[in-house]
Amino acid sequence: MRKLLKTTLAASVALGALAGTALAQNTPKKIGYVVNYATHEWYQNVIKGMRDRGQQLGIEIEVKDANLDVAKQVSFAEDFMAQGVDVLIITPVNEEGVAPLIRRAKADNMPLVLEGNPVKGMTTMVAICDYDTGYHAGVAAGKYAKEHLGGTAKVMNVGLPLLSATVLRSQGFMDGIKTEIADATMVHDLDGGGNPDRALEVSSAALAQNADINIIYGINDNSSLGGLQAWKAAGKSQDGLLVVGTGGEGLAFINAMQNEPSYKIEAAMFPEKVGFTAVDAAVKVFNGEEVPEHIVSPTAPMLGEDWKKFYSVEGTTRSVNWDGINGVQAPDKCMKTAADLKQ
Amino acid sequence: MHAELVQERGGAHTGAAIEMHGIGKRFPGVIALEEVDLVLARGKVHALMGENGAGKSTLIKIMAGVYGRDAGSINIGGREVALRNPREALAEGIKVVFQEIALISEFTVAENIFLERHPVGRAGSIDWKKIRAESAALFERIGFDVDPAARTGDLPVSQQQMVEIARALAHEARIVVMDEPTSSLTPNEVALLFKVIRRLTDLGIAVLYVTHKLDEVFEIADTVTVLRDGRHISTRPIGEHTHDTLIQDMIGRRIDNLFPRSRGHAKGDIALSVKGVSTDAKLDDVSFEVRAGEVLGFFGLMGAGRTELAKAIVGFDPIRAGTIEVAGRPLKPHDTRTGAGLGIGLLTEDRKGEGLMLELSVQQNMSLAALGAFSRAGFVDETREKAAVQGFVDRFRVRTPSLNQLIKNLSGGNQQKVLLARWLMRGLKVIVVDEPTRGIDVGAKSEIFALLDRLANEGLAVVMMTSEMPELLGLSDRIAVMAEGRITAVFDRDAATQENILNAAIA
Amino acid sequence: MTSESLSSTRKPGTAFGLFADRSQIVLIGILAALCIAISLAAPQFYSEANVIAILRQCALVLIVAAGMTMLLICGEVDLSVGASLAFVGCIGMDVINRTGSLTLGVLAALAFAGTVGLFNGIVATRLRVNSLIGTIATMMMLQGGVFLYTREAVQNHHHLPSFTGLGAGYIGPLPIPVIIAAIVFVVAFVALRYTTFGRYLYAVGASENAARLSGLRAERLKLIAFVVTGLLVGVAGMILASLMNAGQPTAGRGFELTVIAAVILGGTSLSGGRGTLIGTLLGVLVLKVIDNGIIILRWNQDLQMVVPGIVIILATWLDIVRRRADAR
Amino acid sequence: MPQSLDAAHPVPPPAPAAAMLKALFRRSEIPLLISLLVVIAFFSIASDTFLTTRNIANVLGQSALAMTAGIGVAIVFISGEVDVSVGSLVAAVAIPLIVVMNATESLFLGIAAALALGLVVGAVNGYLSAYLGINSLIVTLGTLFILRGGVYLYTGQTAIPDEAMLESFFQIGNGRLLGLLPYPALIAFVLLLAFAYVMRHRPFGRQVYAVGGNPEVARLAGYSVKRVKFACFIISGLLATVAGIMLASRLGSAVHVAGLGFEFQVVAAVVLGGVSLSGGIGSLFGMALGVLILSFLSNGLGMLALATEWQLVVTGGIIIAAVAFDEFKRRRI
Repeated sequence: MRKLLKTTLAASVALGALAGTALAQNTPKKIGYVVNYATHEWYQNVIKGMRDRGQQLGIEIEVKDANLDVAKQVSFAEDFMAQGVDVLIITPVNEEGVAPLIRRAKADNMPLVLEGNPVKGMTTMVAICDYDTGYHAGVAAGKYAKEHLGGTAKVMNVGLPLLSATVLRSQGFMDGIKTEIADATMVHDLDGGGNPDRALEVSSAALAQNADINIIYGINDNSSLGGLQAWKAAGKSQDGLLVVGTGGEGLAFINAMQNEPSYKIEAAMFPEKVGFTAVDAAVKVFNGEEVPEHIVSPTAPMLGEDWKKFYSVEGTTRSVNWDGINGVQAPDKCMKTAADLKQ
Repeated sequence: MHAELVQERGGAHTGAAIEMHGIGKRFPGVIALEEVDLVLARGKVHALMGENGAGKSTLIKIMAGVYGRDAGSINIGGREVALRNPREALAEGIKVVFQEIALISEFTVAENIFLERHPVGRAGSIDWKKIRAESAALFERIGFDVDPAARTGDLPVSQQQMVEIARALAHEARIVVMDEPTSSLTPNEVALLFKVIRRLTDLGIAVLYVTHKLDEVFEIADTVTVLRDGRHISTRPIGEHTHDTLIQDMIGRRIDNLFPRSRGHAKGDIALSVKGVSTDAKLDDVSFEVRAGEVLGFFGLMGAGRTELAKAIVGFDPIRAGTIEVAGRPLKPHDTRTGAGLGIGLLTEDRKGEGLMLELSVQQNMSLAALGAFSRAGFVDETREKAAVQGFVDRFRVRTPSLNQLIKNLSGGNQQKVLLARWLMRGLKVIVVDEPTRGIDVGAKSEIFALLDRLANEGLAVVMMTSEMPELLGLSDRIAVMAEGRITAVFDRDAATQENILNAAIA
Repeated sequence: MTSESLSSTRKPGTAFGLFADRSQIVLIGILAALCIAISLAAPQFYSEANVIAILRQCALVLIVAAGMTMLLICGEVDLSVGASLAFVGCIGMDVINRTGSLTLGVLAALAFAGTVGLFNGIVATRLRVNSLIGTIATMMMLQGGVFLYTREAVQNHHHLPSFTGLGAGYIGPLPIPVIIAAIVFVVAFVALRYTTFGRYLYAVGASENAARLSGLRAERLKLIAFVVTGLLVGVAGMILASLMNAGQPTAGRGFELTVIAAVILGGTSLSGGRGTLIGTLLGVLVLKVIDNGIIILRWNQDLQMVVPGIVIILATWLDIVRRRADAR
Repeated sequence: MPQSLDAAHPVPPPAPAAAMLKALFRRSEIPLLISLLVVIAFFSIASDTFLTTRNIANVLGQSALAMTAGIGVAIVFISGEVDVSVGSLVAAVAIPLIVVMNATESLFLGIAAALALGLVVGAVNGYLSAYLGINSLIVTLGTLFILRGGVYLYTGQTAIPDEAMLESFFQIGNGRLLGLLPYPALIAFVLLLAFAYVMRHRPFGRQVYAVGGNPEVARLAGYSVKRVKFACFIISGLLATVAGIMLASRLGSAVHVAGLGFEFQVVAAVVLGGVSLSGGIGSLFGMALGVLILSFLSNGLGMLALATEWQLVVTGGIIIAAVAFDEFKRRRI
C-alpha cells in the first residue's frame, strides 16, 4: 500500500513536470482518437495514458473504435473532422488504408498524429520500435538459453503475419537471439491470429510435430500464453522451456511470470507511455512545432521480477509506475521498420 | 383480340390437338405409366379418370413439361415435340391448371393472370395499365367478380382457383388441362367454370378435364379416358358410359354402393363438447356436441370457417373465447399436445403443408403421434413400432414398396391412409377430418369412407368437414351447416336434404 | 454412385444412425485419404502427441457440434456459440476466483450458457425471428457484453488442480476433454437415435406444422435444442478456459463457423429433418485433420481458410449427386 | 388511377381509407421510415454535432458501401437464396483493380479487371447454387472463406498500395458533389433507383419476385428458375465489386483485411429492411432504409462517445426487435 502511494506520488510529480513544459504552449481543446481495436487491453492502456495526460493538460480526449474494420476507421475519422476536433490521432488498422485519409486531413488543415504504424504522407508518428522490441527480447532470451537451456535455441514463433508490426517483432526476436546463439533456428512459424484460443490450437499441432522446441515466442501475450498452454496441455514439463511474451499490457503476463516456471521474459511495450507521448505530440503538431517523423516510445525486456519496477498490482488493478517507465530510454530511430519489410 | 387470334390459328374446330402414344414413365420402384395413349380433339372436352395412383397426375405433368417421359411420342399439329420443361410446353400452347394453386400470393390478381408473360411497352417496361385493363375485361367477359388489383394471397382459395382457371383464357393456349378444378369451388363457381370451359371449346381449344366426380363428367365431357395402374383401360364417348361402367373401368370391379353404411344409430356418451368458441380470424360463437359413435358432418361454402373450426378444436390455433371439452375434460386451447392426450386429432386438408413430413419414411410418418406408446422411459421400442406400422399398412392396404419408402413417393390416397393411421395408432376418442377425400379418386374415396364408417361403429366420434354432398349425406348422422364463421343450422340425417343444406349455407 | 435398389432409401431405424449410411462413406473416404496423404508426407502425424492434439481440438468442436446437430435437425441454427464460448469462460473463471470452488464456477458457466440458449430459443420460437438473424444479433450482444463484463482476461487466481485438469488432464491415456466429448457424443447419439425426443426433433425439422398437428410441442422441442446447445457451449467454454488458464473475452472468434461447417460437412441439412451425429463426428475430424495437416506439412496457414471452404462445397455437392442417384 | 407501384403489389387496390392504411402498414417501408426519423431525431437532440449538413452527408457517403452491396444481396434474398460472400469479395476485387492500375495507369482497365473478378465470383456462386443445387448459404460461406484465404495468399497478408495515384480513382471514394455529397452516396443512390426500377417495372424483376415467392409456380409459368437465380448472383457479385472499388478508393490501396465482417453488416441491414430470408418478399427501398438506420445509429452512438461494446449490444437488440416486429406484423395484418 505504501509502495502504491509512493508510485502514484512519483507519477504525479513526473506528470506535473512534463505538464509544466507543455502548458507554456497553446493547448488544443479536443483531441479525437480513432483507435483500431479498443477492446484490446493494449489499446485500453494506450487510451488510459492519453486520458491521464489529457487531464493534466486540460484536453478532452474523445475515442472512436474502428474495431478492426478499415472502412469504419475512415468513417470515424471523417466524423471527427465533421465534428471539428482540434487534432486527430489515428492508430491505422492497416497502414496503407489510411493514405487517402491523410490527404483529406491535409486538405482540411486537420493536424494529424499517427500511432503505431507509419503511413505515406504523414506528419509524425508515435510508436514503439517493434523490431527493436523483439530484438532486445531475443538477446535476453539468447543469454537465458546459454545459461539455462544448454545453449540450444529451437524457437516456435506464435506470430501474426497479418500485421507488419508483429512480423517485425518476430524478425527482431530471431535476429536478437542469433547474436547470442548463432545456430538458433525458427522451427515453426505459426499464424496464431493473436487470439489465445487460435494460438493454443495451432501451437498444439506444431508442438506435436517438433518435440525439440525449447523456446516459445509470442508476438503478444495472448500468443505466448496460448503457446505455453498448448505445451502444458500436451503434458510436458516446463523444465528446459523458455516462454517469451510481448506487450505486457495486462495482468496475464504478470500472472504467468509469477506462476509459470518457464515464463521468464516479457518484452514490455508500455502502452500507457505511448498514449502519453501521442498526446504530447498532438499538442506540438497543433502548435505547428517541428516534430520528428517518428517519435519513439520506449520498450524494454523484463526478466523475472523486473516488472515490479514499472507496475504495481492491487487485486485486479494494475497501476503505472511512471518513475520506472520514464526512466527507460527510447532510441532516436528504430533498427528496422515496416518500410524495410517491403524490400 | 385474343379470341380472334385463337380462331385464326385454330381454323376448323375439328381434328387432333395433341396425340400422345405409348407414353411410359418410371419412378424408383414404381412404373407410373406404361404404353398410355391419349388423343385430344380440338373443341372437345376429354375427361381423364382413374383410381389413386392410376397415373393421371403423372400424365398431365408430362404434358406440362414438369416430368420428362421415358418412352412414347407426343405430336402437336403433326410435329413431334419434346416438352422438356414447362416453358416448352407453354410455347406449344399447353396450359395446365393444377389442383394446387399455382399463383404467386404476393402478386396482384392481374399480375398473376399475366405471369407467363408480362406485356411490355416501349423500352421494355412492364405495361401495368394493359395488365389491369385486360384482366378486368377478361373477368367481365366470363362474369367473374373479383378485383384484379387485390393481392392474390388475400383471396379465398376458391377465388384463387378461379383466377387460375381464368388465366387459361388469357393465354394463347391450344390445349387446356384442368386437374380437379372443382375440388375447392362453390356451386356458383362450378357453374362459372363450366361456362369458361364451354367458351374454351367454342374457341376450338382442346380441354382435358381430370376429375373424380362422376356427375361432372357426365355434365361436361365429350369423351372419357380411364387409366388404371398406369395403363390405358378405355377411351369411349360419354354416351357409351353409365355410372356403373365408368366405375367398373376405373377400379376393375363393380361397386353397388359407393358409400356403404354399416352403422346403426347407437350413440354413446358425449365425446366432444364445444361451447361458444370464437377466434380473432373467423369463428363466431360456435357450439356443438358429438357423441361417441356419431358422425357429425360440417358443410359450408369456401370461407365459411370449417377449416378454422377444425384447427381450433384440436388445439392447433388459438381461440379468443369459449371452451372445448373432450370426454368431459377441458382441452387447453392452442396446445395440440394436451389435445392429442385427451384423444382428439385432426386429419388435415393440407396434406403437404400440415400433414406429411415429405423427407421422412412411411414408418416415421405413421408412428409419429403414437411414438410415446412404443417407448419406455423415452426410448423407442422399434420392434413394436415396426410391427404396429406393418399392421396398419396391411389393414389399410397402403401401397408402398417398403416401410422405409419416403412418403413423398406415395400417391395421395396412400399418403392419406398413412395420416389416418397416424391417429388411429394413437387411439382417439374424437377424430376431426377436414376434406378427407380431397384429391383422392373414387376407389380410395370409398375405402376411406368405409374406414370412417367402421371407426364410428367402433365408438369413435367423427367430426367431418366436407364440401362434397354425397359424402356428407352418406356418412353423417347429423349435419351442421356453417356460414361466415357461425353454425347456421343443424339437421338430423333424416331431415337433411341437399336443398335445405344449401339454403342454410348461403344464409 | 448409382443404385437401382429400393433399399437405398433411408430406413427409419438405420436412417439417422447406423454407421454405413452412404453419405458417410464419402466422408470416411475423404478422412482416410487425408490421413494417409498427410502421414506419408509427415510421419509425425501419427505421433501420440499429435493424435492427442487433434483429438483435443476435435473435442471442443464436437461438444458444441453435438448440440448444433440437434438444432439443425429441428430446422434452427445458432451463430452465437462462438461469442458465448468466450463469455462463459470469463464468467466461470470469475466465479471460481470469487468462490474458490470449481463446482460453483462450472454451475455459473452452465447457467449463463443455458440462459443464452434459452434467450435464443425464445427469440426464435416466440418472437419468430429467423434464428440465423436472431443469433447473429445475440452474437453481437454477447461480443459487446463480454467487454462490458470484463475489460481484460480473467486470470486464474486459485490455481485449482481440478480446474487445470478439466482441459489439460488425463484419465489413463485419454485427455479429459476427449472423454467429456465422448460422453456428450454418446448421450447425444442415443438421444437422437433411440429416444422419442430424437425422433420428434427430426419430425419438427421435417415439417413443423405436421409435427404440431400430431400433438408435438414443436416450439418447446426447439427451445430444448437451443438450451442443450447453450449448455454444451458452457461445457466447452469451461474446458477452453481451463486450457487457456484464464477467461479470455477475445476467444471463440469464428468458432461458430467451424462448428456449423463440421455439422454441414457431416451431411446434416440446413433445412432441417436430416442429419446424423456420426456424420457430425466425421465432419469434425475431417476439418481438424485438415487444420492440423496444414501446420504439420508447414503449408501456408492461409490455406486453413481456403481448403475447408472447398471441402464443404464439394462434400455438399457430392451428397446431392448421391441423393439424386438414389432417387433415379 | 395513381401510378404508385409497390414492389410486391404493383397495383394497389383502390380501397377505402382503412384498407389503404392497412396496405400502407403492410409495406415495411413506412415503419422503417418512421424508425429512421426517430433515430435521427433522437441523436439530433442528444448530440449537438449530429445534425449538421456535413455529418449527414458523411453518413450518406459511409452508408454507400453497404447500400450498393445490399442491393445485390437483397435481390439474391428476394430470389430465395442467400449471398454472404460479399465481405471477402469487396477485399478481393480491390486486388485486380490496384494491380492493373499500377501496371497500366488506367482507371478504366482497373475497374474492368475488378468487375471481371466480381462477375466470375458471382457466376461461380450462381452456378453452384442454382445449377448444382447446393444450398447457397453453404456455397457463399465457402466462397467467403476461399476468397479471404486467397486474398491472404496472394498478398502475403500485406496491403497493396495504389502507386498509380490517379486523381480520378481518388475522387471515386473521396470526392464530393458540390463539395458536399460524397460520390459514393451518389453512385449508390443511382444504382438503387436503377435496380428498384428493374425490380418493379421490368419482367426480370418480377421473375425474381416470382422465383423467390414460389419457385414451383414460377417454373410452371415457364420461367427458368435456375437462370433467374444465376443472374441474381451475378448482379450481387457485380454490385459488391462496385462497393469494393469505392472502398479501395477510400483506402487508397487493396487492403487484405478490408470487409471483414462486412457480410454481417449487409445481411443485418437487408433483413432489417424487411427483405425476407425465405424469398419473394421485400423491397430495395426497405433495404436502403435498413442500411441508413444502421449507419445513422453507428454514427450517432459514436457521437455520444458510446464504446464499441455498447454499440454492439444496441445494434443486436435493434435487429431482434425489428425482425420480431416485422414477423408480428406479417402474422397480424
